[in-house]
Amino acid sequence: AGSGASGSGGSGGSGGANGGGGDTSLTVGLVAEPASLDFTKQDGAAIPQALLDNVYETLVTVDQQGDLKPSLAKSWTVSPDRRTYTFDLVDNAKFTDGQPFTAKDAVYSIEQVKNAWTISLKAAMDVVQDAKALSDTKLQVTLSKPSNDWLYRMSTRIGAMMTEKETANLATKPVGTGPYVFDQWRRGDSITLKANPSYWGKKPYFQQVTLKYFKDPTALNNALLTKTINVIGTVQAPESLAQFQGNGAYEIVEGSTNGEVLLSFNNGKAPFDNLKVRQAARYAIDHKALLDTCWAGHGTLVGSFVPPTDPWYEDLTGLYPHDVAKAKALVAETGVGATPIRLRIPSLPYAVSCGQVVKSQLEQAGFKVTLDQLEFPAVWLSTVFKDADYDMSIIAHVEPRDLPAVFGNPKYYTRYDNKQLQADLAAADSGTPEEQVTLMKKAARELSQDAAGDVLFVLPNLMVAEKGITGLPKNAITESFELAGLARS
Amino acid sequence: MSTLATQARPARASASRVLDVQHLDVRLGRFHLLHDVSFSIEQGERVGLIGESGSGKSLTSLALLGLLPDDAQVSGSIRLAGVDKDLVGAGERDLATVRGRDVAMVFQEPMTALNPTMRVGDQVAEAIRVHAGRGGPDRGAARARAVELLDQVGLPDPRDAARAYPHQLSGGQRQRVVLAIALANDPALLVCDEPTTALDVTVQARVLDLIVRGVTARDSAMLFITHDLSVVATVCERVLVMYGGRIVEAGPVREVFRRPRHRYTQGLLAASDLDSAVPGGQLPTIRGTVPPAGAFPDGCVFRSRCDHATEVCATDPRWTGTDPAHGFACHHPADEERVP
Amino acid sequence: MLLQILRRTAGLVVSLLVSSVLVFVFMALLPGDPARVALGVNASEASVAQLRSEFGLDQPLLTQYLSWVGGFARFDLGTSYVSHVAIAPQIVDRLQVTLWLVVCSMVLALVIAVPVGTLMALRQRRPSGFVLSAVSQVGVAVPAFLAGILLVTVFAVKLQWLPANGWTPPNEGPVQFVRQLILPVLSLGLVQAAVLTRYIRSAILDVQREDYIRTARAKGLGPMEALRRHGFRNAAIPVVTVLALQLATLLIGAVVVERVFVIPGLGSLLLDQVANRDLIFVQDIVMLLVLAVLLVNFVVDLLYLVIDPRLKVATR
Amino acid sequence: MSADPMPRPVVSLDGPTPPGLGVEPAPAPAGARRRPGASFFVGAAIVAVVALMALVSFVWTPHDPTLVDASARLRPIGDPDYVLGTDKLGRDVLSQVLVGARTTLFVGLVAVGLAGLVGVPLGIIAAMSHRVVGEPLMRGMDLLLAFPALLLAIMFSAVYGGSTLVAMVAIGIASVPSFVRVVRSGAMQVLGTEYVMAARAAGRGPWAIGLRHVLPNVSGLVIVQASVSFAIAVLAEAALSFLGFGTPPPTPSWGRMLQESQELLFSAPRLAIVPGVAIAVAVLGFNLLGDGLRDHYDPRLEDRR
Amino acid sequence: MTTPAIHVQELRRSYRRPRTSLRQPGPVVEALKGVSFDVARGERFGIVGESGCGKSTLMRLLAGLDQPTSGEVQVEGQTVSGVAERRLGFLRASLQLVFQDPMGSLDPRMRVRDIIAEPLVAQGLPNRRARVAELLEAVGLSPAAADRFPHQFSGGQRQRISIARALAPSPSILLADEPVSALDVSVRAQVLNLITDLVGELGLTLVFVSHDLSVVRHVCERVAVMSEGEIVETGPTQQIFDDPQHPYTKRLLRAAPSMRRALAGAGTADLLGDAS
Ligand SMILES: Nc1ncnc2c1ncn2[C@@H]1O[C@H](COP(=O)(O)OP(=O)(O)OP(=O)(O)O)[C@@H](O)[C@H]1O
Ligand SMILES: Nc1ncnc2c1ncn2[C@@H]1O[C@H](COP(=O)(O)OP(=O)(O)OP(=O)(O)O)[C@@H](O)[C@H]1O
Ligand SMILES: [Mg+2]
Ligand SMILES: [Mg+2]
Repeated sequence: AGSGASGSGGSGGSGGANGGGGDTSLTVGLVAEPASLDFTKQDGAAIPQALLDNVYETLVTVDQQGDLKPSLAKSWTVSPDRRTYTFDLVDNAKFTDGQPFTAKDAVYSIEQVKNAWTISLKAAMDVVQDAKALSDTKLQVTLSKPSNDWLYRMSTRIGAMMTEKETANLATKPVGTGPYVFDQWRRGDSITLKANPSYWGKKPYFQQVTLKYFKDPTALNNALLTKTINVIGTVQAPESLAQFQGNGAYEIVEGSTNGEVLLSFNNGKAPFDNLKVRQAARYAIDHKALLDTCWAGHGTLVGSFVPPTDPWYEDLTGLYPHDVAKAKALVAETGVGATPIRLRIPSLPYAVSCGQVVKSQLEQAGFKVTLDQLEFPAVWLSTVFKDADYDMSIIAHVEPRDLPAVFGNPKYYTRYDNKQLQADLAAADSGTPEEQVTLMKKAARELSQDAAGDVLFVLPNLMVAEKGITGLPKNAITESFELAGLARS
Repeated sequence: MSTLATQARPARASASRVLDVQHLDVRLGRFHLLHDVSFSIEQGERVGLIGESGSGKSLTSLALLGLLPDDAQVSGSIRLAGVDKDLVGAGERDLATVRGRDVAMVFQEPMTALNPTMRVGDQVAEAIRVHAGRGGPDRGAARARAVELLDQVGLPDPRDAARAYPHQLSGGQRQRVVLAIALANDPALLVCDEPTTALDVTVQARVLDLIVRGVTARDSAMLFITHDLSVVATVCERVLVMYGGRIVEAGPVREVFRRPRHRYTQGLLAASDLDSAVPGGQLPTIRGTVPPAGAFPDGCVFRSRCDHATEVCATDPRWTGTDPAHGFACHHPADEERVP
Repeated sequence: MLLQILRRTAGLVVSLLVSSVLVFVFMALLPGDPARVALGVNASEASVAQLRSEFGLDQPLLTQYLSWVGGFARFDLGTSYVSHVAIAPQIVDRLQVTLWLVVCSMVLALVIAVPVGTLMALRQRRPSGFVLSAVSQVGVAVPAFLAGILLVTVFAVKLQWLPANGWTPPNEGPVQFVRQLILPVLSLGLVQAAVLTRYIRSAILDVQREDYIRTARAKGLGPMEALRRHGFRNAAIPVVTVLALQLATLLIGAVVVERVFVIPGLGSLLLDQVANRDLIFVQDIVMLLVLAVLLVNFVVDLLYLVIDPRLKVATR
Repeated sequence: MSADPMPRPVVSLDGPTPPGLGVEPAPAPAGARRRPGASFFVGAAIVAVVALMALVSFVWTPHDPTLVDASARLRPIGDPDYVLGTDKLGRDVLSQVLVGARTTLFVGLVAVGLAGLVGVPLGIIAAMSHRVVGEPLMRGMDLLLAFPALLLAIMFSAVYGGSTLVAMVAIGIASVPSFVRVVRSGAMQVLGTEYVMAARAAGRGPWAIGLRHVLPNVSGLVIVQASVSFAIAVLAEAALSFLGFGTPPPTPSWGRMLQESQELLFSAPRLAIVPGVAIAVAVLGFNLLGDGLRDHYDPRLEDRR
Repeated sequence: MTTPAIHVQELRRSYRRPRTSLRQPGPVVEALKGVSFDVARGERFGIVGESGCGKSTLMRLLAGLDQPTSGEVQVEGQTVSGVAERRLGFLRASLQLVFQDPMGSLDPRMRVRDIIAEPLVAQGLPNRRARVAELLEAVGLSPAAADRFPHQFSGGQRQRISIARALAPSPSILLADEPVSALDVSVRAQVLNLITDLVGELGLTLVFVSHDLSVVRHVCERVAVMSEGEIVETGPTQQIFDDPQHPYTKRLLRAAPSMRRALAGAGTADLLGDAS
């Protein structure tokens, strides 16, 4: 699971009635524009943000509480050995090119992920041993081993249901079964979606939605202030919220995301292979002050690598309270203050801003820190992520439930190799949902205690909308920005 | 044009007086560059203005055309025949109608005096059309007249020459074009500021001849500026000698050059007369050099270089002579009998 | 004349070839494997290799170069590594946007700078000239993006007269197009005007010192008239050079203003593709920009032949 | 005579850059040497202040410019502890401005130094051996001129990573052609003079002529060009910082301060105004200095007797 | 007879102009079309001719500052033409130049001391300080002048500095290319006096170029008249002036305005020869 760009969009939950009059077109301002529309070949969070749940649908989806709920699958059953899933599909869904959606398409989609997709996320589908259509509406998937995670992943982009006929057009004209049809992409500017007139489910309120991209957070704010857009999908400059606060014309939505801003340590080599050094760093960080300065106090302090919306969330901020004295002692003890630590951050707003705070705080505890800003994505990905040529970095891990991906794999850039943790994670994945929660809690605590990294905070879901736009999801805990639920009152 | 209607000359001046300069003073910045310059020129008369570099000759000529820099402070009076306003203090528009029509100028540097991006014929025609007013010649007629003028100033193949750009002509040819422009409107006064200094002697001879013929044919007056005394002697009838922004001596060429009275004129003549010097021998000189603007002594401006200077020279020398056209300003004038 | 044109054309062709080599070699140095960037960090070696061969990245550099240049000559700019779509139409699209912006700003700059620069030269020693000169000096010192930010803050956000940003193609909404164009054109145009004003002023001052202007005045032309008939054409020579160079370099230079006003122009496209490490795309854009500069210079050279008769015969 | 009849601008312009011209021809009394005018003194004063700020910052700043202090965020101008207030990270703005002057000077010195070190010798060599070396060299410079500074800076940042040094090396390289042009045409003029002829007749070799006659006599042009290029470099750094290619944190830089102030434009406009004014004034200073020096050194204005 | 100071044999120099057409190569300008003459030691030799006739080109060739297309130049018996500049040390010690432009021939960024000492430095001669003082005195400038810059002097004074520099390495030959053309008459007289004095005192060979006939006549014993790259007439000065043979010489003499003739009533028409 690659770590994506800063904060993702919100996901539409239920609700949002077709009420009120007014304009039925909507423009949403977002930050990162996709480089392509084909998420089978192109990484990055921007493509599913625009297309998933809007153009493409999945069998199951995640609600605001983080629980799975039906989508193209009306219901499903799991065999006692937890390896066979049988899905009961809706019978009235149609692709926007007119063909009906059947279990065959689901089988095709699943097999495509295994065979044709090239992005790294496809690995989550490896566990599938076999998928077959029992009838047009019955799909059976057999896994090679039990995995709670697989079903959850089916709510992400790899679960997107596609049709074989349109495979060639993935990059230019995506076709799915969703409430919206892809209309046009003005590169460098916006993507326009139109309501799907023959949508099988509840018809969306907005007939046309334009996703407009702004590289510059200030421009994004200005666009809302001058009514060029109706909604700011992700506020990139939380300081600027002030201008919307206390203004009756705007509504601010503040919730949570699953983007953990991680101060990552290179656990694989000196000095961060030493627990004491890692602990020193954790004690040195004043999380409250950091959140206040670099993200204007918005966001959640968690103390572990679990966002508050996950079922196994626990507040672990007490494990490493801010304690400069302790940090200093540990620095002195380990002698780590003698050599400079390379804090190599990506050129992303939160990282740049937090990086300077972290540097300053670590230095107050006796660390020596050189701050390198690496161009994101290209340089940061190859230097830090691929080659692990770094001591510390800061990145938001925005994929849902990504603890196993980030700390369960010793080859990952965190280079964290903890056999016990790996075993716990495997057990959690194959156990019952209850076992999963227990074991994940254990893993998260173990991870935090071992100071494998320091979660600075969890990114808030910050949106600003014109007064009267309803249905904006409070939490952004999926890969998509679900538009169908939005309406104007 | 209407503002400057032709009028009878003031009664005192003779009917044929073309230019009358009275007490002309020019200051530029903190420098007082021309002092009380007075002279006049009659119709058909050719007057030379000589002096070393930096003595104020060009300033005088520019003043006559109202082309001094914007920030120059000018006082005194400059009157032109046929123009009822004093050129000193006249507005830019009034001056513009006078320039090129009543008084025209030939500049020193023929290389740069012409617009490099315009055909020379057009540049001559422009001079005609500027003053033609409404009923004047149309473009074609002006061009034809330009060719005629170019012919008059002795350009071979005037028709072709008119179509040439300045860079395609030689220095002498260019100077003839400049002359044609100056003569285009039969000006009452032609001012030539060192028109042949940049030319070879043989070319100079021809251009001088053309100038003299041009003004004679038009019965124009001419003010001819040069530092070459023999040229003045050849071209002019009367001469004004300038030094330190003042006219120090004036009179008919033969008289002044044969019997210079001012010590400056005397020195200038002696130094330039190589013919009478012993070959390879010592030449008479004026000691020192022309001081820069503002560094001339008061009293007699020449006293800092004059071998005859005494204490009395610290006072302004009186103008000796009947009128501004004839006389000198020197406390110790040269002996009248001495002939160089 | 013909010789001059031929000589310059040959020069242009050689310059283009040399710069294409430079651009290509430079791109080959870019760190970050384009295939890997396109596929994401965890992509398998196999899929990277597959993409590399799909785009011919495994060919020898010379082969890659030749096929690129060959394509460029036919205006076939290839297919993007990242988005898998043809590049040429995208560049044309963005170029149009930038051209609107740049050309309108330059026109605005000229409309302001010619009279103001001339006035500054004519009033050089008067208070009005001094004030204009000071204003233009300050204008030159203000970064264009700062001007843009200030304009947005005042006219869009505070006064709400004009949209803060965005771009609508002229055929899709002419009114909106104009409204959105005003502020970016102002911020680019005003700064350019300040720059140009100073060039024009000094060109006019230079020309005014020339003897032929004095000759013209001695003919009886007023100062403005003399300048109009004799000065402008000669002053145009240095000014046209600057203008052309500005025009060409603004194609990329406008990127800061594009950023402020969220305009999908060529500069922004370049930045995006650099970020994407879409090598072939970047290469094409850079080459196109270089082509633009060289072409503009070429045209200016030809223009000189028209403006300045001295150059028709190469005497010196 | 110069073989280059084409007037070319002295600077290559990327977007908003200061003009390379600005001659203020005042009438000079012949013989008197021109004294520098007001623009020289104002420009020199501004530049001196910037230099002074940079120097002072080495020994003293009111606070550590990179020290983050959550308890002192967004203090207003005139705060008793923080004269120019603090930014959102609680860093002292005045200290950053002082240290930022260092960056500004560094930026200019690198760009101008590089352009000058490469451009001046090349220009002189191109003039001295103008058939063999000069012509090809000048064609090469024309070609380099086709790569606008901003483009080069972006490309360089992509290859070598975004840093002040890299960006300024790019700006410096992009400024080389202007130096070469200016120096070459100046050197051609010098080489055509009779004093060079006299030096040759005196027995001076080409090296001595290049060093003793050409170099000193083009130095005026070089200084003028340098101050103009300096201004260009400062503006370029600001533009690059705005685009995210400029000076990376935590090094204080006016360009980056301006860029970081964006999101607070409404609540704390001072954070944009302070570095904005600093940049504009510094650029103004270098431009004025350049103009003043140009007046002083303009060969057309020098001593016409 | 001893070897002449300067021996010039069939000297040619042509310049190629850039081509203006595709078909023909650029035109060739023949600045010198086969010039031959000798200058005896101690002689004062004048060259007159109009602008562009090749006078300066000839001077440059004599001084070894340019290479002839063909022909030979010998100075004091040694060949100068075709010899690389760095092997002309002997020439630099024996032959020096004075130029026309009193400002342009002095490096504005050098002090007078360094200007005058330049040939000494270049040729590695000792006692520079003393020599500079000596030279300044010889050309009538105060010793204080050494520390000043050229722009602080008047035209005539600058020409004196120029002469001092030329005399620094004690040359036996002085080439003067229009040394007084840019000066006022009064100053011209001063400089001419200085040159004739110095040439006489030091026994120099003088080659003096001018377009001004009266100056050449005053200074030189023998004169060559040049026209369009050729010497059309040579002879003792007095003879040439009194009895010119070549039509060009006649025309030249007639065209020069003269005070004496003018005062005798000659007008501009009298300046023109039959030719025009
Ligand atoms: N614009 C000006 N500002 C100040 N002083 C000036 C200006 N123009 C000329 N002068 C000074 O006025 C004096 C007279 O100058 P002018 O040009 O009239 O001399 P001139 O007699 O024509 O000399 P030349 O023979 O060199 O042409 C000189 O000392 C000159 O320096
Ligand atoms: N470097 C050169 N390239 C081309 N042509 C040249 C060059 N130098 C001289 N000429 C030409 O050679 C001819 C003679 O030039 P030269 O300078 O010797 O004349 P001059 O007699 O000294 O003239 P002046 O009196 O104007 O100094 C002229 O036609 C000139 O244009
Ligand atoms: Mg004069
Ligand atoms: Mg000559």
